[in-house]
Parts: sequence; structure tokens; C-alpha cells
Amino acid sequence: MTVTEPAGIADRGDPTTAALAVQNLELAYEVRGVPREVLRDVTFQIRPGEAFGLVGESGCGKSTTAYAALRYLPDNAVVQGGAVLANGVDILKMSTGELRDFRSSQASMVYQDPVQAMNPALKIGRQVAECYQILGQSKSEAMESAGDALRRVKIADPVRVLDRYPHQLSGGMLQRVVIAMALSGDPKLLVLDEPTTGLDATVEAEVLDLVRDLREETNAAILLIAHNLGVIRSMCDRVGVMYAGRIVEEGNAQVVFDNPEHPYTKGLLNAIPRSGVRKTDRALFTIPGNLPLIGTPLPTCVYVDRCPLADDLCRTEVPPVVPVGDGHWSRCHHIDRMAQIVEPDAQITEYDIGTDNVIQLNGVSKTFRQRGHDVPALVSVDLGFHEGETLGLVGESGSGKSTLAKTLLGIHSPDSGGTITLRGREMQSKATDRIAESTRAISMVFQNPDSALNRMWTVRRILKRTLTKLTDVQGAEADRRVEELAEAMRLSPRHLDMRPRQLSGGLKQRVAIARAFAGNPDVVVCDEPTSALDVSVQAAILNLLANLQNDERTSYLFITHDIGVVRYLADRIAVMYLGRIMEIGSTDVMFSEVNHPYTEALLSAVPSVDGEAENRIPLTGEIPSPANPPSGCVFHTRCHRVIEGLCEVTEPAMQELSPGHRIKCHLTVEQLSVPVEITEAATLATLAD
Amino acid sequence: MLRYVLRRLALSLITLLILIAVIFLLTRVFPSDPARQLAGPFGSQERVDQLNADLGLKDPMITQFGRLLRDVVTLDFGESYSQPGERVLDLIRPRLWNSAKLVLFALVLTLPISIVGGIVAARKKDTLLDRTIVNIGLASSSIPEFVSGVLLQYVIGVRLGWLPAVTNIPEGSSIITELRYLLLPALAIVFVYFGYIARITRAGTITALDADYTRTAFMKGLSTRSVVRKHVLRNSLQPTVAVTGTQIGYLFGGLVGLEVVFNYPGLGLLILNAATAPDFPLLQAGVITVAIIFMLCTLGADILIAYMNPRARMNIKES
Amino acid sequence: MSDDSDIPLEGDPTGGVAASEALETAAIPQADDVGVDASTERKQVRKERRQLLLRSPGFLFGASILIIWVLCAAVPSWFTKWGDNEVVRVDGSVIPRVGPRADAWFGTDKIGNDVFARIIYGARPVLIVAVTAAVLAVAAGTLLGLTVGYFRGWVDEIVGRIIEALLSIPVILLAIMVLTTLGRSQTVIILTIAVLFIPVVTRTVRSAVLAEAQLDYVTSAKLRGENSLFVMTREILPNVTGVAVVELTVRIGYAIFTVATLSFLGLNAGDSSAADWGRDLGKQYDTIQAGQWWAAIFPALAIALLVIGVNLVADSLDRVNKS
Amino acid sequence: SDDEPSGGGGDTSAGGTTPPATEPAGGGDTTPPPPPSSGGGVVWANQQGDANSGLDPVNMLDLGTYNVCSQSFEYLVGLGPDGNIAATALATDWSPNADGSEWTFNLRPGVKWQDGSDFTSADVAATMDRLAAAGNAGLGGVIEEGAVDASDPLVAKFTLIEANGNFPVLVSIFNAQSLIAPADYSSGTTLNERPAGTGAWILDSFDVATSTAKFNRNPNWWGGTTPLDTIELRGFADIGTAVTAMASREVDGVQQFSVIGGEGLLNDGNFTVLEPPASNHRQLWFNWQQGQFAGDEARLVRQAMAWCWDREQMLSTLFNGRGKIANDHPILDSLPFYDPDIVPQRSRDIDMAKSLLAEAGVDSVNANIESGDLQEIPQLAEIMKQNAAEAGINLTVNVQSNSTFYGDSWCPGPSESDPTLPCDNASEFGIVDYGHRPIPDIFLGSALATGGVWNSSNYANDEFDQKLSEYRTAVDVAGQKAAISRIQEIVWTDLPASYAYFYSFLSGHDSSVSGVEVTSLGHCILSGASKS
Ligand SMILES: Nc1ncnc2c1ncn2[C@@H]1O[C@H](COP(=O)(O)OP(=O)(O)OP(=O)(O)O)[C@@H](O)[C@H]1O
Ligand SMILES: Nc1ncnc2c1ncn2[C@@H]1O[C@H](COP(=O)(O)OP(=O)(O)OP(=O)(O)O)[C@@H](O)[C@H]1O
Ligand SMILES: [Mg+2]
Ligand SMILES: [Mg+2]
Repeated sequence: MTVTEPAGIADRGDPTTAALAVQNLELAYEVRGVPREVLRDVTFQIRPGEAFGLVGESGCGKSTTAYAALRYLPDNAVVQGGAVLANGVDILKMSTGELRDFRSSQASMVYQDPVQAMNPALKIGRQVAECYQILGQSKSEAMESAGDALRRVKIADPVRVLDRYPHQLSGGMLQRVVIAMALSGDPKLLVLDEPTTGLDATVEAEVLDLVRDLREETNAAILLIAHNLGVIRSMCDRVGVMYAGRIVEEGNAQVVFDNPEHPYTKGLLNAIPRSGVRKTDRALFTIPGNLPLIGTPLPTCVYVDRCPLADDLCRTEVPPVVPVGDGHWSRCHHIDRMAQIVEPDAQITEYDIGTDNVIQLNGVSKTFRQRGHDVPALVSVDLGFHEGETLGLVGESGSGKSTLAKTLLGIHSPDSGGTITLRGREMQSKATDRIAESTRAISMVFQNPDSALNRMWTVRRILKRTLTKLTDVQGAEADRRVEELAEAMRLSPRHLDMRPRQLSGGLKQRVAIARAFAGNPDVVVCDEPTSALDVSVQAAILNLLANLQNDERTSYLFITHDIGVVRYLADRIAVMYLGRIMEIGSTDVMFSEVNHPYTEALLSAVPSVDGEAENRIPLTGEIPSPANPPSGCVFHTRCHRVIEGLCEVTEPAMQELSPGHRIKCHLTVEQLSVPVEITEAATLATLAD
Repeated sequence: MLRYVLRRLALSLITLLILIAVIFLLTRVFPSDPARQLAGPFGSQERVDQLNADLGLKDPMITQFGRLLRDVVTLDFGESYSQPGERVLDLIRPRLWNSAKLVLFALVLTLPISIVGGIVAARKKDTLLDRTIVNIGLASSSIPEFVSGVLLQYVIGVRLGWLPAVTNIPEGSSIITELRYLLLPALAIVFVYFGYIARITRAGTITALDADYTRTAFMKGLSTRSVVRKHVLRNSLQPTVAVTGTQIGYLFGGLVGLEVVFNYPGLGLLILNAATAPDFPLLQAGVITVAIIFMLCTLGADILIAYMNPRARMNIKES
Repeated sequence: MSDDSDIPLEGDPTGGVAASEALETAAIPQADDVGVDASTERKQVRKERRQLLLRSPGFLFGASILIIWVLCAAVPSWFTKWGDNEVVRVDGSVIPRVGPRADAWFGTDKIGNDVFARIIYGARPVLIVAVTAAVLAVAAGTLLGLTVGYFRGWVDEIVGRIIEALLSIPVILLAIMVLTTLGRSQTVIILTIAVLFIPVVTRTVRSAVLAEAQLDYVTSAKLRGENSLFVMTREILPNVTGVAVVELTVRIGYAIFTVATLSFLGLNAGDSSAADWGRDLGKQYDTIQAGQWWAAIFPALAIALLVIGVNLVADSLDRVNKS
Repeated sequence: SDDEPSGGGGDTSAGGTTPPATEPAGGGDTTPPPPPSSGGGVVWANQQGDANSGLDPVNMLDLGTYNVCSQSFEYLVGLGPDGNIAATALATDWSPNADGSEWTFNLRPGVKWQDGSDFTSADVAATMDRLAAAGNAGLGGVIEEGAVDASDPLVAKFTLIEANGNFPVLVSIFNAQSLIAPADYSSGTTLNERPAGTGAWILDSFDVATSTAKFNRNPNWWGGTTPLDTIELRGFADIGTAVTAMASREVDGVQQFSVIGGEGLLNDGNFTVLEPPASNHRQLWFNWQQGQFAGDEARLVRQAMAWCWDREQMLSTLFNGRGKIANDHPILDSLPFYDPDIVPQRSRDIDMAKSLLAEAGVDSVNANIESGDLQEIPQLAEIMKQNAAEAGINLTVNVQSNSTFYGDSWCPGPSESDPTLPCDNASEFGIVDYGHRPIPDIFLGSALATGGVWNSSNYANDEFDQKLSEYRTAVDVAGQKAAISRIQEIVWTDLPASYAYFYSFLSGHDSSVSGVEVTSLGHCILSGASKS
């Protein structure tokens, strides 16, 4: 498949001077003896000092591209054509020795999951120093350099960190270390493959700040891969949108995100809740179908099966590269028809939220005992759910969100003293002790559908069992109900006889939701139900949840890390920190009025696709261990508005700022309204012992 | 690290205690009558009664168990029943030493080739070489050691006459002579354990080679050799160390068949004879010795692993 | 290693089979809105697995060995005209201790039995004992592992300690102790081997159950009010049967190993003159040194071949299971 | 391997040809002066001793231990060049009183214990007391404690319970436990605890684990200087490995080997086979007291079985023909009092067996053959099983460990209620080994006579007992033959046990060694041995 060099690409200048120039790369993985195409004619360039982002659904070939850029490919990878030039040299043709030099001094890579990326058996110092030893430094020099390197990535106490083992450091800290190692050879090319996936938004923000600073400092070219389009927008000059191993659109990041010129890009962008859109405004855009499997022959437009604009032309002819100006191009036959892709209308305009609390938690605490000491994971939580309401629960990792959910569900039994009532009647603390009515009333949607569904059961069995167990419906009636339920979840009857393994992630999550609704529950707890899913799938699931709620008048406890999602779906939002609710209020209020300093920091940490760049309030240091929380206000150690002498002594009470909007803070509304001054002072990552 | 070792030791002691209880129960339900055994078929009933009293065989179980524990602590198991006048410990000591010689020799032979074999197989994963190593290993480790012992004995010892076919080592022979005698049984052990250890090493190495930290190391620009040496081995050999640790323990007592074939006076044969005699003190002491050795070996292996992998030190709770 | 890793702790050379293999990323086609029938889908997977097995030379070789031995065990008379307790007579006279020759392919043993016939007849006892023992052990171990892995707590703690204690003694020593204690009947031998294998099986199944019990579908079942029995047997059990089946094949291999060793040491039951590889080897290996290798070497090879066959099959099953 | 029944002492006239009474016994110089010392040492493959008894001469029961102990200790009466008893040991001559109830042994003067003290009749008296107390199979019922008058240090005068014409054999090398130990040597003391014999070799070390004993020359031995400096008896648990060691010349000699597995040695040109006269046999006992083979009623069944045995096959398969066919009684045909005509030789006759069974009204017999795991016995059992199968007799072979076999199947112990049943609850059918005796007294007295200590048949027949007593007290061959002839007939007909063959005892050494004498009880007399 030869493609004429598109004008838009030719614009970008000489590939021999580019920091990285991937040219017509064709790559396949051999699976069971058959080479299966993964990358199709991938072409892009990154100039020195430029940051290039690569986005696309999971499995579209982003990582493969990244690895190809450094020629670190699995044994079964077959390069079927093309070249990868770094400063004009084809790295695919390098000798092993040259490749080693290239990797040690010219290019580096940082990837997801820093914990796995470090050798668990060696001290940090040794691993960092090794990078310098390769460059020819002596052992002691290298150790010196290692200390400097850690200082460079803003680690506060490098000497101590050098003496640690990886498992003794937090993920954020480790990612800094990995970045430090990547920078050791002053590389001209830095490949970052989802460097912040799996990190908290606050930590992510810090790491991204760091990368941004370092980029300025080193002038390295960057290839950044991320699922989070906001991250790409805030970090990258240009972006390439990849689908099924092919780049379908490329251009200036802001331009592409503001004016996508490919149906796929547009679909991706519309699928994420953005610009403060709420469920009452409109449903989310969904991309039907799935990414084709690798090796699927795609002779025409790769996106044709899922494209709303697809017509016969798309099915017969390879779309050309269409430049739309300023290095922005798209591979689409129908750029002119982009406007036909419109955002969906509001399906539900009126949400009917009751006033009575279906479930009420009063002074619920949960203390774990671990290695002899107490870990108070929940501290005196008061919370109520109205009928048909979505309560969003946010907070950093480890703040106690899941514990709260599990306590509510009766998986953990709370400390004595607190009560959980269902429609005014107190429930037993353990699920197994609860009466059938309570069991039916609360159900759960889990984060990972793979784990949540029994692999050996068919969908039908999963649903039917839950149905018959929780309700009086039995026999043929149950079968009928199961089919109805499936239909309501937009599962086809065919799916009912499949096992989870045969379903895609999105379908699995639908089954999980169907199960959660089988008993006609009053409250459904959703613990990050979409974080394992691609945005296109996430949108469908969120729509589904919203519709179901409207139909069934169910309350949701919706736990998420994604502020955009919570803003879209939640009616009220509660913010947790160290097992305490720090702030709670209706969504509108939360995003329009003053917030608790912690909320303030959390919200500012989120990079937005819409580019409304705000001042980020750094959340320094690590979250303290719940085992020994700070005195006074538990947040005072990281608070940017801390009042010396008060906050570290006295624990603030909940104060009501406006009806239904409460915060746990000493500060007044006036004090909170003063904008914070962001000092340019480096935010150092400290080692919390 | 010290805390880790102490905790690990405490766990071993608990396990040992349970084991002693199991052994005690097993030997106490023997249907035969030790005192009668000792007195001989023509011994008088008075003598039998006397022995019962002397040995405390009619005491309450708990008292007897307490005595056994005391014996373990003081390492004094009293006199053998089947060889009156011999201290059990004196019977065990030379056997222990013999077993140790054979086991160590076999390990010295096995470990290098199987570890290298495993690493090579992992590096050349899915090639002909890999499959050859894996399949040879699978086949050879399938064969019970006394079977391979018999085969080796016939081919090398009898047919070719290269090595002594039985291990009646003349006393006072030099180390070299002794090793010559031990070579055949040791080879039989190599046969069994080559495949076993090579497979474990291979699996460990493949896991380590696929690990992200290995990728990190490659990306640093390290050569394959240094990556393997500095990053892979330390992690990939942990299962090998663990398995070797447990296997040493087994080799000390589990080679009964091999010891019979080669007429080698090791612990296994001693225990077999003690069981058929039956000679409780010797049997108990023999099995407990094997257990203690097993504990020590796994303890050693765990400490080594904890040294190799600091994370392992945290995991003790899970065991 | 002190954690529940899958490292086999006993002298079980076949335990390596379970050692982690790098997972092959085999994309199982997922149906979404693409019209694929569910049952053809499953058949497809099964067919692919079967093909994978049939293409593996190790499996083919192992399976052929097994089939032959099973046939020998079932109908020995198809393979030899001599009985297992019938001396070969040439022109009316016995010919003990002669090497392989036309009228006795594998030679004759000390009293003139046809070694070939003894090999053919010897397949039955070892297979019966080993397979029965392994099946019992895996059944019991699976139940026990399921229970302790699911309930955890102090029972688990205690069972875990006992298992660890039992695993610190070579199986063969424990078997010797038990058999000399309880006498040796076929039943006692089968039960002994079964009981001695329970700890390993329990440990394997337990760690599989631990992994399963952490999964959310278990939580989900508890949340809808299922009792423990249901969760264990209906929810978790089907998900650990794969592990149990592989464990069964591995255990059969090791049971053969153990049965042969016990017979070799003379610790087996029944008529001592019946054909039995381990015992025949034990009775005849002393003649090797007089150059009469056949009466010992052939039973030795038979044992080796059978265990190799079982292990090749176990290994291939494990591999296919994982891919 | 245990050899329990063979442990008992023999009786009377060696080889049967020697008149029981006095023997010409040269004063103190019967031993020829040894050849000039060639020095060096030999290593002998010895059966690993039974650890149960240790090196206790009084309680030992196996050939391995006999051989070790008899290197240091000596018997009152020794081995002659013709394989019979002779005054080659501690007694220089002996004589009975008129009715044979008192025996006077003159002791060799100048014999010293290895610790330097003098050997006297007190030592003999003490040893005999120990043997009597321990219930020695040979001397039981013959002497009691205090039987020896030791008033003269060089004369031991025995008073017997009843007259016994063959008494010297009972205190000879053919009663293996009758080794003379020091007076203050209590029962249970073992040689390695207190190495003090009178013999040619001083125990240097004994390794319990391998049952290996090393000896140095006794420089003060009354017999002179041994040609060799040292000897080592190396323990082998298993004859097969001993044969291998011999074949590869890791040892110089082998105490005992069997035909099966020993063909290599038998065909080895550089190996000297020693085959001392032997009445070794296997007793195939039936329990006369209980079970399906008990009593007169089952006589025909027992006979049917005896007609099944293919004795030729047994001898040729198991011993390459090295032995003699037996005729269901334990009397060796070379004995002077053997009666060749009294009963016909049984040989395999299936028709006969079947008709006997039919006559007995039995259509099928199912039984166990109990046996220890000793030498050819398991194979013998298999042949018996196969032989019997054709007559419709289903035998199941049950091979056990020797200790289990002797303890549970052969002779589980005396009946509490009936002292005439010393082996109460013995199995109904089994094979037990009997080692060589120069005369059949033990085979008859201990194994078949009422109340005999090894009477696993629990056989009780007054006439038999009567005839045995007549044989014992008989003073001439004619008298002995009269009694024995009837005994042959009784045993052949009653079949409390079947006897299929007598086999040769095989021992030997490398041809470079010479001057070795052996007995069928496993003694390897190395005092005269030298190695070129
Ligand atoms: N070694 C391999 N062998 C076979 N297939 C592979 C291999 N590695 C990756 N794949 C497949 O190739 C496709 C592209 O993988 P890649 O990791 O490049 O995707 P990605 O865009 O990075 O996805 P994600 O966002 O999930 O990281 C996927 O379908 C993946 O399953
Ligand atoms: N079973 C447990 N035993 C001991 N401590 C626990 C347990 N479960 C949770 N914790 C602790 O309680 C605190 C809160 O954990 P929780 O899982 O509720 O956080 P979370 O907010 O859900 O975090 P994430 O966003 O990562 O899911 C953490 O410090 C955690 O370590
Ligand atoms: Mg990726
Ligand atoms: Mg959580």
C-alpha cells in the first residue's frame, strides 16, 4: 500500500534533521505463525525540542510505535517496511553497539508503572548510578551524578532516596527516579508512554510539571503517549491521532482538539465529558463498535466500520491525506461533512431527586488493624443519599473512598458507634447478617469487569441467579426478566449465552451493571466503574447509568478519580481526605463557589482538554499515612492556606457555607476567596516515613 | 534483616513442633510392642514390663511427647532399640555425614549445568535448543532416581566398568577415591534434578527477561550480558534458590531407593531400616533430623532470597 | 520463599510444570456487535486448543505412551501369550535368566518368567494405584484448599502450618512410616499416597482460591446473600478446576513415581509374585551386576517411560491451559 | 539376612561318619605351624549383621555376626580338615562317662585372653550358664545353669540333663553361639564393647552403620602367628552388592553368595569357590494346629501339594543344580543312618495331586505362602505358586521383611495357655530357612518335636517324639537308623512340613588368597589365610 507523500507532511521539513522521523513504518506481530499487522504506514516527525503527542484507543498501536522508536521490540515483531530515523540515522539498521550508544546517550524512555520499571532487588542509587557508569563515569562519580540527577527531578532528600529500595518509595517518587534515569545521557529524544497512568491526579500534575520544566531545560524532543487528552493538550505542541495502527489526523494539539478534522478524533473528544457539560445538558457521544483486532485486513479507510460519515467511497477507496493548513492534516474523504457529526441532545433534562434520604450514614468509622497498629480508614463519616441522586465521591488514592463504599455495602463492618440506616431503619453492619430487603436495596458496580464477573458463568446465569436470589421472580418469568434486563442494557440476546471472556470490556461492564440492577436496588455503589475502559466505551456506560437512574430512580454512590466524569454525572460531590469528608455540596456549587483548600488543589490538578489553563495549586508532599494522621486539621501538612498555630492544633468543625455546601475548614468564605499566589518555588517530592 | 531472620526462624520452629507431633502420633500408633521387640521373642514378661517402665512406654501420651521434645532440644534420643547400647545420635551422625557428602557432591554437579541450561533455554526461548533442554529435562526428571541409578549402574558401572558400581567406600580413601565412588549415585541425582532446576531457572529467567525493569536496563544502553548479569539473574534465580533449598532437605532423607541400589549408608536407608525394625527412637530421630535439615535449608534459602530481594523480607506474614 | 508462590516445595520434579511461563498473548476473538454465534465461538476455542495439543510433539509422544500402557493394563493378553506367573518353557524345560531372544523378547527373569509378559502385566497395578491415589488426593486437596482458601482465618493458619510441616519430610519417608505402621494392603497404600499428596494439592488449590476469592465476583455473590457453600462450590470451584486438572496429571506422574519406589522397597501389597515394575526391579536389580541386565532394566525403562508419558501430557495440558 | 533357625547349635557327629564318643585329640599341638608370615591384609565381604543383636555372641542369630564374633572368640570344639568337628579349638580332648550323661573336656593350656588374663574352665562354665539362661536352641534341654564343674582350671566337666551321645557338637563351631567368652562377660555384652577373645584376631574397630569390622593379628595367639597382619570384614546389606564387590575385586573374598546373581563368580577363573558340606534347606511348613492345613483331616491336601513341587526345576532354577533333591523330610542322604528305601521319592505328579484333592473332597485350595525376603526364598515361593496352580491350588506369595516374617508369621510366640505350642498362631503355610547342621537333631527336635522352640508347624506327635528320643540316646548307627527310618516315614506321610531340596553353601575368594576354611554357618576362618 503506497501512499503518496502528502503535502501536509512534506511541510515539516527535512527528516534527517528531525529528532525522530518515523517513515512509512509497517509492523506486524507474529501470532501462531501468522504475521498480524499492527502498524500501517506510520509516518511522523518530531523536531528537536518539540513535544509530539500520540492518542488513540487502547490497542491501536501507540506503545508499539513508541518501542519501535527505540527499537525495543518483542521477539515476534516483524518490521515489514519503513524506517525510523533519529537525527537522520536509521535505528532499525544500527548495529547492537550503535544501538546501545543511541539508547545510553541519545534517547530514553519512560513508561507506565514506575514500580515495575525499577529492579526490585537493587537500591535506587545503584540503578541510577548505572546510567552514568555506562557513560564512562567511575563508580563514585556516578553516585555523585545520581544524587544530582535526583535533585534535578526535585527529590528533596536525594542521599536518603539513593539508599532506598524501590518498594520503599511511592509511585510518584519512583516515576521521578525513572525520569532522572532517562535524563542521564541528556537525551535528544524522550519517549514517554503513559507516564502518569496509574498515578493520582495530584501526583500526575507534579510529574507533568516536572517533565515540562525539564523539557525547557534540556530542549529534548518528546514523544508523549497518553490516554488523557487533557494531558496531551497541556504538554504537546503537536498531536497524532492513531487508529488501528494508522495515524488518521495530525496537527497542532490545540487546533486538533478544538477543531478536529477526522470523525475519529471528533468522536474521541465528544466522548469525554468536557467544558463543564452535565448529564442534564446532553448525553455523551459514543463511538459504536470496537477497534479491529490486530491483523484484520483494512484495505480502505481504517475507521470505516465505526464512522458515522462512512459511505461507499469510504469502503472502496483509501482516504487521502487532506491538509487543512498549518501542518494539520486528516485522512478522511469527508472533511467537509465534519459538521454533520453533532453532539447528542439531552435525553434527560429533568432529574427528579427526592428529598428523603434513602440511606443515611451517621458517624460511621472504620478502623483496620494492621501489623499491630490501628489504621483509621474512615473517621466519623456522616452522609445521606436522596432518592434518584448521584453522590460523587472524590479524593486522592488511599483517602478511604472504597472503604466507605465497602462499609456501606457491609463488606467491612464499621466500628461500633456509627449507624447506617435504610429508609430510617438501621441495617446490620455485615452483609451476611442483613435481611433480604437490605441486601436487595444496595448493590455494586465494580471497577474491573473482568474481576467482577465469574469467568465460568454465562451472562444469562449471572443475571438469572442474581435476579432469583434477590427478588421473588422465578422460573420462566425470571428468564423473561433477564432478557428484558439485557435489552435495557443494550445487550443482545445472543450475548446472554456467552461467557465474559467472549465479551469486550464495555459489554462486560454492561453485564455488571445489569447484574447490579437485577434486584431493583435503591442504591448502586459504583467504584470507578469506567476507569478500566476506553473513553469511547466510558461514554456509553455513563449514558447508560444516567438513563437507568432516570428510569429506576436509583441513587448512586459514584467513586471516581476523574473530575470531568464526576462533574458530568454527580448531583452532589463529597471530597474525602484521610478518611474524612472534607467538603460536600451540590455539583454546581462545587464548581462555582469557593472550595475547601484540598478541593481547590484537586480541581486545579486536572489538565483539561479544553485548554482553560488555570493556575495549578501544587499539593506538596505525600498523603500522610492514615495510621498516624497529622494533628489538628489532617490536611494542614499540605495546605496552601494553612493558618500557622491554628490548623495544626485544632481540628475544624464542618461549617455550612451555603445550604447543603459544607466544608471542614477553619477559613471563612472571604479568606477562601482570596486567590492563592503560586510561587515558582520548586515543589519538592519528599520522602514520607 | 535480623528481624526477618528471627521471625522466619520462629515460624520454622512452630512448623517443626507440629511435625514432631505428627511423627510422635505416627510412631505411637505402631501396632507392635517396642518392649517386646527389645526383649526379644524369648524374653521374659518381667523383662518386658521392666522395659516398659524404664522407657516410660506406658506413661500418658503427653508425658511421652514432652520427653520427645526434651530429646529434640537436648539432641539426645537415647538408645536405639534395634541396636542396644548404641546412642541414637551416634548412629545418625555418620549417616548424616554420608548423606551430606552425597547431596553436596550431587549439587555441585547439578547446579551449574542446570542453571546455565535454564538460562540458555530462556534466552533462546522457543528455539530448538530451548525445546531440547526443556524436554530432556522433563524426561530425565520424570525418572525416579533409583531407576536412573540402576540404569547408570548397569551402563557405567557394570557394562563399561568406568566407575565403581556400588558405594562401599574403603575406609581411609582419599577424597578423589571417595568422589569416584559417589559419582554414580550423584549422577543419578543430577539426572533427576537437572531438568527440575533447569525448568525453574528457565521460567524465572523468562519472567525476569520479560519484566519492565529489564526493559529499563536495556533502555539504559546496557549490553545484553550486563543486563542479564546485573538485573536478570538476581531476580530470576530466586525461585531456583528456593527450590534448591527445599530439595537439599529432601535429598538428605528421600533417596531411600538410590541408597538401596548403591548400598550407600545414608539417612534414608537408616530410616527405612529403623521403620522396618521397628526402632522408634532411631526412626523418630532420623525423621526429625531430616526435618531439621529441611528447615535449615529452606531457612538458608529464604535468607539468601531476602538478601537478593529486599521485598521478600516484607512478605513473611503471608507464609 | 515463604509466600504462597507457586514454587513447588516438595521433591516433585514435575512441579516445575506449574512454574510460570510467559503468557502468550493469544487474542481470543471478542464478540461485540459483530455477529458471531456464541457456541461456535466456544467450539472454535476448543478446537484451537485441540489443534495446539495435536501439533505438540511432546503431547503426541506422551499420549501414545499412555495409550499403550493403558491398553496393556486393560487387556494384557493382547500383547503376550505368556501369563505373568508362567515360566517360559522351551521344549518342556525352563530357561531362567536368559537374555533377550526370539522366544522371550526381553529375556527371562530369575525363575524363568518372560520379562516382556511381566512388563505388560505390570502396567495394571501401578496405574490403578497411582491414578486412584491421585484422584483421591486431588479431590480431597481441592476441597480442603477451597475451604481454607475461602475462609482463611485460624483454620487456614493451622492447616497451613500442618501442610508446611508435612511438606518438610520427603513423601517417601512418610509413606514408609505409615506403611510400616498400618500394614500394607492395597487400600492402605492408595490412601497413604492420597493423604500424603493432599498437602501439595491443597497448597496449590488454596493459592488459586486465594487469588479467586479476591476477585469481585466473589464479593458480588456475597453481597447478593449467597451462602459460603454456594460461593465456594458454584462460583469459585469452576474457576479452579483448570488448576486442579493440571494438578491431577502432575500428581498421577508423581504417584507413579511413589508407587514404583514403594514397590521397589518391597513395601507394596498383594501377591508378591504378581507382575509389578517396581517390585520386579527391586527383586532383579542385583542380577545386573552379574551382567543379567534385562530383568531389571526393562522394568526400569517401563517406569521411566510411563512417568515421562504422563509428564509430557501434563506439561502440554498445562501449556495449553495457560495460552 | 536373618538366619534365625540356622542359628541353633548342631548336634553330634559331624558328617555323620564320626562315632559320637571320644575323638583322638592331640595334646596342644594339633595346629600345624603357620606358614611364614606374608603380611598384609584381606578384605572380606560379609553379610551385614542384624543390628538387633549387635555383636553379642550369646544372642546373635545371623551369619554375618557369627563370622565377626568367631574371629575373636573361639569355640570349645573346632573344625577339622574333613569338615567335621575336631580338637582344633579350646578343648584338646573330651570324653563322656559310661552312659553319656557327663562329658569332660580338657582345656588347652597356656591360652590367654586378649587382655592378658588366663583362660580357665571358669570362663567355660560362665559361658555355658549364659547360653542356658538365654535358651540356646542347641543346648536347650541338654544342660542347665550350673552344668559345668570348673574346679580344675583346665578341665570343664559337664553334667547333662539327660544322656546325649552327640554332646561335643553342641559346644562346637556348629553351634554358632557357643563361643567361649570371659567369665565376667555378661549376656548382652558385645564384642565391640569389650574386645577380649582368645582367638587369632583382635577387634580393632567396628562400624555399626556398615557393620564393618577390622581386626589386627593377636600376637599372643596360642595358635602361633597368622600370616596376615589384618583382616577386614566389610558389611554388605545385600548379597548382590557383595557379589559385585567381589567381581570387581573390591574385596578379596565373599562370605556367602548365591547361584542366582553369582554366575559371574562361578564362571570366574580367578575365583576359588568353597562349597562346604551342607544340609541347608527350606522348610515348607504347614500349621498342624489350625487353619485349612491342620491335622490329620488335611493330610491329603498337604500331600497333594507336595506332589505338585517340581523339585528339579527348583534346584536347577534356583541353584543351577548345586544341591540335592529332598524327599519331604530333613534327613540328608549322606548320613549313615539315612534309610533310602523307607519311602518313595516324591516328584511332580499333577494327576496324583488332583486325585488326592478329590479324595480329600476339596475342589480348590486358596492359601498364602508366607516368606521372608531372604535369598532365593521369594523365588522359591513363586515357583511353588506356579507348580501348584496346575492342580487348582491357588497360592498367594506374601513376601515380608524378615523381622515381620519371623515375628508375625513364622513363630509369633509361645501360647500362653499351652506350652506345647511355642509358635502359636504361626501362619498356616510358609517357607523358613534352615542353615547347615552336621546332624539333623535341630531340624527334628526344634522344628518338629512337640514343644520345639522353632516348631512353626505346632506339630505334636507322640510317636515322633518317642523315636527322636530313641535316636538321640542311641549309641550306634544301627540304633540311630532304626529310629530315623521311622521318623522319615512319619514326616513323609504326616507332612507337618514339606522339604524340597538341600542346597550347597557357596563361599569363595580370589585365587590369590589361600588357606581359608569355611563352614556352612558362614564362618570364614582366616587365621591360616595368606595372600600372594
Ligand atoms: N508481542 C505482541 N505480540 C502480539 N500482539 C501484540 C504484542 N504486543 C502488543 N500486541 C497487540 O498489538 C496491539 C497494539 O498494541 P500496543 O501496545 O501498541 O497498543 P497501545 O495503543 O499502546 O494500547 P494501550 O493504550 O492499551 O497501551 C494490541 O492489540 C496488542 O494486543
Ligand atoms: N483491608 C484493609 N486492611 C488494612 N488497611 C486497609 C484495608 N483496606 C484499605 N486500607 C487502608 O485504608 C485506607 C483507605 O483505603 P481505600 O481503599 O478506601 O482508599 P481509596 O480512596 O479507595 O483509594 P483508591 O483511590 O486508590 O482506590 C488506605 O490507607 C488503605 O491502605
Ligand atoms: Mg500502550
Ligand atoms: Mg478504591
